[in-house]
Amino acid sequence: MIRDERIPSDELRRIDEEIRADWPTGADVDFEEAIAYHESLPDNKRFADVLESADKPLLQPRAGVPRLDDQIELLEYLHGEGNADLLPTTIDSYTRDNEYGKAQQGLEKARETGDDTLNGFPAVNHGVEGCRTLIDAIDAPIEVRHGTPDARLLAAITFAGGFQSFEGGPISYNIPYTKRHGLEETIERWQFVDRLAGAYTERGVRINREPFGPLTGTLVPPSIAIAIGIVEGQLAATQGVRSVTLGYGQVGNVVQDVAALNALKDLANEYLPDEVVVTTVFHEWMGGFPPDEARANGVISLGGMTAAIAQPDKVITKSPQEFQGVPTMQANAAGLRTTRQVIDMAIEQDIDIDGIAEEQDLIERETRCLMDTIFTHGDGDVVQGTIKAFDSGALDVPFAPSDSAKGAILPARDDDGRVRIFEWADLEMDDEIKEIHKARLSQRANTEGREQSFRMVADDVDAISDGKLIGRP
Amino acid sequence: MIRDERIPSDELRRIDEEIRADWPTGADVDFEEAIAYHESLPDNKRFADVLESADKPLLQPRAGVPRLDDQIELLEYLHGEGNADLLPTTIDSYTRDNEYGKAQQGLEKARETGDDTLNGFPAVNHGVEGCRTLIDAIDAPIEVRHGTPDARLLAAITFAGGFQSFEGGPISYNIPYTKRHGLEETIERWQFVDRLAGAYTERGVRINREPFGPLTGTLVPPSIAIAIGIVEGQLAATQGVRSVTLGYGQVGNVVQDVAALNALKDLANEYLPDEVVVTTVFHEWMGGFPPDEARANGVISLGGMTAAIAQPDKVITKSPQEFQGVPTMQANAAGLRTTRQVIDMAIEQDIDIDGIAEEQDLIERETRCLMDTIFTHGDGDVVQGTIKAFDSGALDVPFAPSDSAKGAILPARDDDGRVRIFEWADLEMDDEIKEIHKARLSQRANTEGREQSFRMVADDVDAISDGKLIGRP
Amino acid sequence: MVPNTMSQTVVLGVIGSDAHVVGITILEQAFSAAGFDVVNLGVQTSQEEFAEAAVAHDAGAVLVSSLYGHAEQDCQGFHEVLEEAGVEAETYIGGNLAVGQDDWEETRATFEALGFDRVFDSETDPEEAIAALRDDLGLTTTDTERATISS
Amino acid sequence: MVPNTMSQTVVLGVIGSDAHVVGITILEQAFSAAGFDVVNLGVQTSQEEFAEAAVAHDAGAVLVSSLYGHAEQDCQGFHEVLEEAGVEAETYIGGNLAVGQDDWEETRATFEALGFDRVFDSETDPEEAIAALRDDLGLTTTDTERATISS
Ligand code: B12
Ligand code: B12
Repeated sequence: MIRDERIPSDELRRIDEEIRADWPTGADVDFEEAIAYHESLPDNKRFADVLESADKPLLQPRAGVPRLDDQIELLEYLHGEGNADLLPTTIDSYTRDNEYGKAQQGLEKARETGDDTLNGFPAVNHGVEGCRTLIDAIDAPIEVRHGTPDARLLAAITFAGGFQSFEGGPISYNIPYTKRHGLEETIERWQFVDRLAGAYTERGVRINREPFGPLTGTLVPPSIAIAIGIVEGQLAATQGVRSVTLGYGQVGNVVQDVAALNALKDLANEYLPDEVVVTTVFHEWMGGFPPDEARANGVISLGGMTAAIAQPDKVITKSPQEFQGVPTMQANAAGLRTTRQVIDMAIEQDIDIDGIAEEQDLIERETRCLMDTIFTHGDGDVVQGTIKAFDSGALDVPFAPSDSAKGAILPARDDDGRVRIFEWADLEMDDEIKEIHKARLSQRANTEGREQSFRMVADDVDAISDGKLIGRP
Repeated sequence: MIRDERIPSDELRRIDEEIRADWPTGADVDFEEAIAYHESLPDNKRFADVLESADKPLLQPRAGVPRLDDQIELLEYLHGEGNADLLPTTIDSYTRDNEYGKAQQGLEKARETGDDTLNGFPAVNHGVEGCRTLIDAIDAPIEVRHGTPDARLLAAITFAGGFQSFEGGPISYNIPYTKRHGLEETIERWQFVDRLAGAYTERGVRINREPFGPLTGTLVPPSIAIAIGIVEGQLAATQGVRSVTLGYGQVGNVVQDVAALNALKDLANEYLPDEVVVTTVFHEWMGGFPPDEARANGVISLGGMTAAIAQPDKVITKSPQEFQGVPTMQANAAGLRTTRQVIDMAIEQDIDIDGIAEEQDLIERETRCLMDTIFTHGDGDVVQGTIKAFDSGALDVPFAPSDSAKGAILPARDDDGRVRIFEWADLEMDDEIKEIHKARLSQRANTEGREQSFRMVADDVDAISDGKLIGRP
Repeated sequence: MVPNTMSQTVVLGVIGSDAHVVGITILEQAFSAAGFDVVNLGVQTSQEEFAEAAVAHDAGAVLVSSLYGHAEQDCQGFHEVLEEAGVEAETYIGGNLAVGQDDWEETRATFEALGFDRVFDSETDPEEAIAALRDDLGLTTTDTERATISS
Repeated sequence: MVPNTMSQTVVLGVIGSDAHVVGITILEQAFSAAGFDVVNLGVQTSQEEFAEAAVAHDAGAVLVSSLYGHAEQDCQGFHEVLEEAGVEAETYIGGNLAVGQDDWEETRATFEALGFDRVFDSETDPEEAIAALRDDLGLTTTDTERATISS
């Protein structure tokens, strides 16, 4: 039975050898040599240090194209013209499915035709060498971003390739990203990823790990995102990770977003062991965007405004072309600059909004309920607790496509635009808190003169892309 | 000696005849027939009614091109694609100088070449007919926006042409817009404009009048803008105007901007006679813009956010191409849609920022000092008071190009980005208030480890276009 | 429950390894509310699973969704698989069908060439697709409405 | 005060009926700080006023600013007026020189054809113009710096 326990060294080595055999480029990974490579990197490429020592929110876009030279050009552009502080390398979907053969085909087709036939950078196919060419070329820290349930080979290659930050986790890269992978399976696989990051950490190369906070990106109640982030932080800590960045996706209500980021920071520091340095990342609106760049710029700016008030350590920006498809590099850089302008204009202002403490308190109480139920379900073991709580529905994520989550709860906005839970299904929660949500939602239903129903949820899903926060009839 | 007194009817008629002789199109104005034309207009073209009955901020862009058909196309586009609620017609600079001959040349060149050789719509040259073609074509209320010290003929023609809103005033279209026109002269001329608006009002055609609140658009302390707005409102009321929209240009500090809009509304209602319906207009940042559309979108969005919180009756939007030159109609519409998205996402939220009441209180105290000094200078007459207060420097506007103002005061931002007065020159103000400004500014100087100087002012002038709010060294 | 006529059953799913579920959740609700019987296969559905479900439920239409940018690869040979299984249903595809900022007309042509009867972009309102399907299946509003009322 | 050498006096103003004053306020301060003697004519300055001031102050350079989009019309015949008055100063123009979103190279060519020695866009940092003027007048930094110190 899998538990929250550190993978022993010999087991680490065994799995490492095994997974590196999955694709030819795995053979090029040499841990000792990789440590030496990381040690040779200048300070400004050390992800954890740069992030942890920043005195205002650092900006990071999303970006990945199949070919190495294009990826270099893209990141140089985002660094130079977009003024990004931290850079990403987003991995393609075939690699996420461990379909390295298909990724290879796509990469070759991309090389032949010049077209982007993959939706990201196939790092496994590029191998250690390819990754290092990228790391060497770019004068800033770079994170691997993906969505891979089984990211073991990707981690082995990208860590050896010089990346010092790796997004994802066993829940956050399972529940929103895949249908059939069991939680037990993804937890086991991510224990390896974290253990490998821990092995580098032990040797002084602190690999930053970032659970994917926004989950399904669609009206996720803050406490659910925070609880899952904390669990993934705990799992990573057990395996020796010492730099953890917990994430949260904007819901669009400024008070709730600021409160959530505050709660995230406070609770993470409380729940995670002292030796872990916790930072936070705020994702600009992750749900459906307006099909209009001008209006999308408004959505992005509201994110920038929220970031200026809450001051997370990092902000992941969106581009005005989010609705349409993978953005041009110009649009991607534009999203960065719009965000930067708003943050820099607002961050020195003294903007103290009423009601943040109350909302934060509510979010913290909810999160504790969820953490308690995980603890209880697992008899003190967070791995078993997580598996069983998802299984019983005591822990759940709205719009989860995964068979591992019930996906039975339904969120809706209250009259002030804060995300509440409309259908609780089996989610574990104090009755008193449920009453608060209920009262808020019935206030909205009253305002609108209609019943609470799935129609309301659907309207809320579309609201921001339709130009409003709340999906009023 | 000119005073704040209503122009008698026969005098009104005399001036009217006189100024209408200035250019051939003046002959086509027939007051009775014009009243009938206005009465024939549908409700949704009645500017004052539409504005005063709105339940959330209405959006209005700036726009004017020389040719009539182009102007129609432009306004239709801004209405259709930009979703503007209210439309503008911005007048060209020659007309503002009463150089109708040069405007005619420009218009003819525009007609021949298709180029926009004028920076606006020469309404006098287009005449009553031309104006009505525009009014008939557009399915929304339209305001005349200009910057004309002597706007008498422009008013006579555009009122008869069906426009029901007219921007400007004797101070706000003098001090920021022209060097040599005396205040006594512009007040006398605007008394006619207001009196004409009053004559229409008496007949049931309420012409909305909108003093130009932003003045020089560059770090104008709120109390100065408010005091001048109130004075212009009083002058208009005396002449029979009953719908007044007082304006204020964003300074970029959210607390100060919200406080200023609140103060504007409260003080206007207090100072202006009860029979005047007062509405407010918020201008998105009127100073130098960033030379980058992406960053400009951030500036515009901060304006939208502020409007969502303060909820003025109207918002004048900027375009992302503000820095560059007169915007394309696409960019103009984009500015509208970005603003709309931010407002609509934020307006239903409960965003109550601390410190707004205190800042509002300060602004109100300052404004009262200025109103008192005007009153004292004029021995109770606001016209004489205004002329004399500007003359003595007791009333002043920063960066005023006009010989009628000393232009000797200098603003600078405090450590929180609020606009304070750094050089008071002869501006009338309670010592206690001056101390508050001084303390705030020396706090900033401390933070920056430098002396207060013109350098600081210059840095603040450039700050937003350089990407920040405060011009730190 | 009223017995399903073939023409009123719709098989819906997200193809390939795409996990974007929100769109089909909305579509499921909209088609059901419009009176269709919806079989929602969820995300990450293979070509074979679509074909099997269409056969098993005697579907009048197969609605394929794809958001993540690999639709073209994922749909290669899809219509051959359907044909082999004997599926004669209408086939629609919708969502975000190409990587990047592409030209829509080209995209539409690509998917029509792959055999889809109709191709929808991501601005499509569910009501449009419903109207189109009623048309293609020769249903009147009342046919489906009756189904709703009696089901 | 040190006597002005012709080359260090700069006449500055906004031409036509343009009232944008902020730019020249900044320029005045920057050129003064750099050691030039600045005669600021303010806004809405006519061609004749520029010429008179240039003569009166024996100016080394005439700096014309225009923001409001009528620069081309306002500068027609300007160099003829200067010539008639016997002004041989360097002439610069800067600001926002055309109506709308025009092509900068075209704009520059237009104003060079009108006789300006240098044309600056509105992104110009005052330091650039100062450096250019030092160059054109054959001044070293110390020339103007000395002036500052001794004036
Ligand atoms: C939310 C979201 C996510 C969530 C999804 C959670 C979940 N499991 O559902 C998360 C964060 C997990 C995610 C992940 C990814 N995403 Co995503 N995501 C989005 C986003 C922001 C909104 C999608 C959404 O839910 N919209 C709301 C619903 C209601 O609308 P909809 O999906 O468009 O569906 C409507 C219509 O399209 C239409 N429709 C859809 N299908 C069909 C079918 C038929 C037959 C018909 C008639 C109509 C129809 O009707 C629907 C209902 O109105 C979009 C961008 C956007 N649109 O704003 C990107 C977007 C779709 N994602 C994108 C990408 C690339 C990814 C990733 C590959 C990248 C990554 N960096 O991780 C992964 C893929 C993971 C995977 N295996 O699939 C790209 C796709 C690029 C492209 N096509 O060129 C987009 C466009 C973002 C972008 N600009 O880059 N994403
Ligand atoms: C503030 C402002 C105003 C204020 C001016 C107050 C005042 N009296 O100064 C007000 C609101 C009154 C105003 C009015 C108008 N304005 Co105005 N205004 C602006 C704005 C927003 C900022 C200008 C500014 O102060 N910038 C800050 C200073 C520091 O920068 P600067 O002026 O560019 O100067 C720097 C450089 O350009 C350069 N420079 C300037 N001149 C020179 C000369 C030389 C030789 C050199 C080397 C360098 C140089 O160095 C300067 C210092 O760094 C600009 C748009 C923008 N830039 O963001 C529009 C803008 C200049 N205005 C414009 C217009 C059209 C007008 C009006 C005609 C329109 C109206 N609707 O009322 C009127 C004209 C009134 C008149 N008679 O002149 C247009 C011009 C369009 C064009 N050229 O195609 C602009 C670009 C806005 C737009 N996009 O439409 N305006």
